[in-house]
Amino acid sequence: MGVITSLADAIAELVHDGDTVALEGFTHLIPVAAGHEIIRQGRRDLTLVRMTPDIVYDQLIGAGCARKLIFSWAGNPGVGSLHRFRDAVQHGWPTPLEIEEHSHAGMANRYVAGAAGLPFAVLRGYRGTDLVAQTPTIAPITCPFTGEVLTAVPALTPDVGIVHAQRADRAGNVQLWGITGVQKETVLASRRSLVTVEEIVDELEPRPGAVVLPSWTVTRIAEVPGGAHPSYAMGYSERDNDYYQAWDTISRDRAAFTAWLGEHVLGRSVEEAS
Amino acid sequence: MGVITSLADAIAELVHDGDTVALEGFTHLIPVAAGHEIIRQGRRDLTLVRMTPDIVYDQLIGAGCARKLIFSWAGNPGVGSLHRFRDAVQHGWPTPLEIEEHSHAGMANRYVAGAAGLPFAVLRGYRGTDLVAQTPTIAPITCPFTGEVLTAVPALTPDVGIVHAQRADRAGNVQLWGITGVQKETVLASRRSLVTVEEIVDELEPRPGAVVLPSWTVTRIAEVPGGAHPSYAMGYSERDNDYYQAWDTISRDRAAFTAWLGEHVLGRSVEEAS
Amino acid sequence: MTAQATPTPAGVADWSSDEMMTIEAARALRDGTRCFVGIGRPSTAANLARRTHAPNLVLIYESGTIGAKPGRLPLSIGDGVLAETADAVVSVPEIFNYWLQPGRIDVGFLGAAQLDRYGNINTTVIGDDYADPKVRLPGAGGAPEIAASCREVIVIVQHSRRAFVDRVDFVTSVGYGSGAGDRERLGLTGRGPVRVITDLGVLEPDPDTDELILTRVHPGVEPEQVRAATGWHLAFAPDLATTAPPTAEELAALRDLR
Amino acid sequence: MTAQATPTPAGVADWSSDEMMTIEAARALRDGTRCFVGIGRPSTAANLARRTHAPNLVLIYESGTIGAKPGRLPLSIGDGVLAETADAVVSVPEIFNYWLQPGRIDVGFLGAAQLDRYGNINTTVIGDDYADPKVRLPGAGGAPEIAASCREVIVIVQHSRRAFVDRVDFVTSVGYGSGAGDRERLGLTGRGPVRVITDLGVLEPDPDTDELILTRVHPGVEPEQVRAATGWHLAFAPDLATTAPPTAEELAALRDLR
Repeated sequence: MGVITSLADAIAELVHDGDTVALEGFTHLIPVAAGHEIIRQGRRDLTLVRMTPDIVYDQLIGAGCARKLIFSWAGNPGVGSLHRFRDAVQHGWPTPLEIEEHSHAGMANRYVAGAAGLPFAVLRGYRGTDLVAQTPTIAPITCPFTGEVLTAVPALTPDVGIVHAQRADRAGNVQLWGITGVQKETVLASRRSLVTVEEIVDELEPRPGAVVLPSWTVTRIAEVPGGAHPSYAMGYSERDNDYYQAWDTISRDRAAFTAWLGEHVLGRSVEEAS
Repeated sequence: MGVITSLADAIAELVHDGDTVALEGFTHLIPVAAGHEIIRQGRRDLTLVRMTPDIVYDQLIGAGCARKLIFSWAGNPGVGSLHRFRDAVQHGWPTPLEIEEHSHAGMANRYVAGAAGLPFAVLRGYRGTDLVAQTPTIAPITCPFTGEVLTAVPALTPDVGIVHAQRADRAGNVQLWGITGVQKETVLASRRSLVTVEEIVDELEPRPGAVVLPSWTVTRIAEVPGGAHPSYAMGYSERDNDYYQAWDTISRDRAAFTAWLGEHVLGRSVEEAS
Repeated sequence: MTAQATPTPAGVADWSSDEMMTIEAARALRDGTRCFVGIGRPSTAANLARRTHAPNLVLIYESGTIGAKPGRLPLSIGDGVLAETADAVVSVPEIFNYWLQPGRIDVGFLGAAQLDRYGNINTTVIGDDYADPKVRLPGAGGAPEIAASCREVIVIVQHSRRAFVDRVDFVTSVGYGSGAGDRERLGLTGRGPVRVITDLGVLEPDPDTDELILTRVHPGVEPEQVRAATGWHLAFAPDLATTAPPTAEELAALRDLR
Repeated sequence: MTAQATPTPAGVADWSSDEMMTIEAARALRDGTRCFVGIGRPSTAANLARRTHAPNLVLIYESGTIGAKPGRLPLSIGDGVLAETADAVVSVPEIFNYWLQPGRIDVGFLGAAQLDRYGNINTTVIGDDYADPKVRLPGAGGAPEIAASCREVIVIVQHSRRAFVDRVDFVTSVGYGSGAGDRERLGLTGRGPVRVITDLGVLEPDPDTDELILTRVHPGVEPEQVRAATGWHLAFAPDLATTAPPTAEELAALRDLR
């Protein structure tokens, strides 16, 4: 538990073809380097889970790693569409992509149920929307005390949960701060987990707003400075907003995307890429 | 919202005869001074809610403020029984006390449901215990996806939620740290809320592990230094373990308790008592 | 969102219709209001309001930042400046469960790809077939529950027949469903979309039917021009008014923000 | 809990039966184990284990402190020293929902007012009538879900016919219910009470029936003496053994802790 290893070894050990894999990080601390390593290792038929599939999922989908996407908002934030995602959904390129679509509140609660060892979560949500008819993992549930009808969603329990954090200590305890999203829930809900970190330190001094994941809750840790780029790691890096803008052009065209993938992901080791 | 006032005014304004009132604080930050002010103001027929009714609830019950107790563990922690609670349950002194009994996990989830605006919460709990037959607010619920049977408990939505915290700023934002228990949930689940604080400061500098309740979530704030005594406020005071020991003797005897109440609560203003 | 260089009608002062829309949206936020803010125009408008007439506006972003006071316009919903300046930063599950769901938020601020006469919003797919869409949009995000649970919803969207349709292709977020009474039947606790602010004017629900009607036009815009840009026969309010033009202070604050 | 001055049997070294019980309970905790600790004897035993053979024991208290490393014996379940030394401090709902409920905790450490032959625990009422009890006890606290969800449960209780009853007056926390198979039927995910440690010896569930049987006596204790202090006809394990006496190191560490 909390074993420190290389990113390549961690992905090889934890992520297998056909797995359900969640890479989380809400704008902040997105584990992009881990996603690139999954592409480099050529994983296939993955069910990818993520509230906000953005650039790294566009890349995974365009590289043909995914069979299915479970999500609540698929876009390039502040820029526009995810062209590889759209191409997969609308034209089945490079492979057809099955989708299971939720709202943020529903996805967040699905992780909560997974982290809590419950088969489902209850929320006020979805009622009156057309999502109910399209998504089988949305069901009505009646309060046994008041008779009120609410909505149930099933737990998410990914085979592998991957997040990026600022730091870990040598014992494998992880610390992250700033916008912490659903990272704790993702790690706790997943059967296996990987945390990439900006740095490994001797001691995690307490910080305001920090979430700590004890070593025994994490399977593998890899030190990957800049591993969240083009998203950011508060205290370590700034968001690369130009990259998000540039992605719109690169991703619009299959050939441009394929060239980019060859040059920037497949043709590089993790050390070169970060 | 987050209006700063005196403890006496806050209790007079917020707590009415017949109300459901929750004073929370898990060993740490117990709002004892607020409980004493409720006794002084002679409130009656209260439904008192608390996971761990301890000395301050023994005092409220012995003083005749309560008609009903909703709880999960009623004892003098590390010492033994609550004698005023037992006298009320077993002999109806000074008035009969109805009880609604849960487990900690159930109570915590009832507050969560209240804070989340849901009518109920779901947990793995109570199954096989005799609590199910005695407590009507425990019901089975079936997962609509797996068919598994779990347990539902209804939301707690007290009329008044009262907690103690280390600090508030002049705008009425509240900050507490250390063991924070169910305090956030209590304030968010309650229709009205009171936070007593060790001190009011110009600025709440961020602290590791701190919970912040924005001003607009709190109805009234009162500065009551030492207001958690004999429990403690991390960074301000130590737990008075001798008081817990001494309470065993005082509370065993109705006359000794009544004398204590007259001398230490009824005969003192809040300023003298703290 | 960058300001558009749309030419303004002759005789009207030097501002764009996009600026008018954003300023009008900012004005809709009363001081002290708790506002759940989406990125893009809603965030620009909310931050403008905080710098002009509503310094105590409480900005809440779905990234978990409560009471953010950014000194510059945040570039994403999870911009570091939001966490650094917030009263509290909570997890994403908590922001939805403890803060949005119980109805603690006064105003939800949404955009839309399509919006219909009952204020229902589509951000999922264009086209009749969900499985084979004409255009795949980003999807729901936080919008369905913002639309359901905020006490009021304000929508900002550019006016066009493509966006303003008789019936949305997909109901991502419920406005008034198929009309008055539907929200109650669905158990939606908030009031629904009380105002739709566009680059041409302002639509509000008819008090009886909850159908969106034109209550205001922006300076220099003709009511018929708005009707022409709307995919249903847009009704005009009997007391149809004209929006006050942007003040110099509002324009300066908005341009400074961008 | 303070050490009792119970006289030890003649010929046995200078320790009390209470010390033997606590030391034996500490020994039951393997190093690296995640242990959900109640206050009183369980906390003393767990802290003793951490200072002797199990320095990497992970102490988890229901107050929300995970990985507490107190330098002195905590005086309450919410002692400040637990928060100050913990790897993480979480809310009380979180400790139950994210940490206990999913089965992340190896060992739950409980006490009992009454315990029956199937390891069911009563901490609620003594007497047949819940509404009119002979003795009102504190109630459930965290115990029902600790008993349900920890991978294993260890119970520490002083041996007497009053405590060890054929059937508890009230099932606060389920052991093996009415026997083998009941936990599965109830959907309880943990294994149940694998060991009951008393001041006289150690009881463990019979592998076939899950009835508690005597597997060890402490030094100087006769098996019949344990049976006489038990409210049902206590069976003896075929390989009934004797507990190793406390070592000088164990005793010194325990006394130093108190």
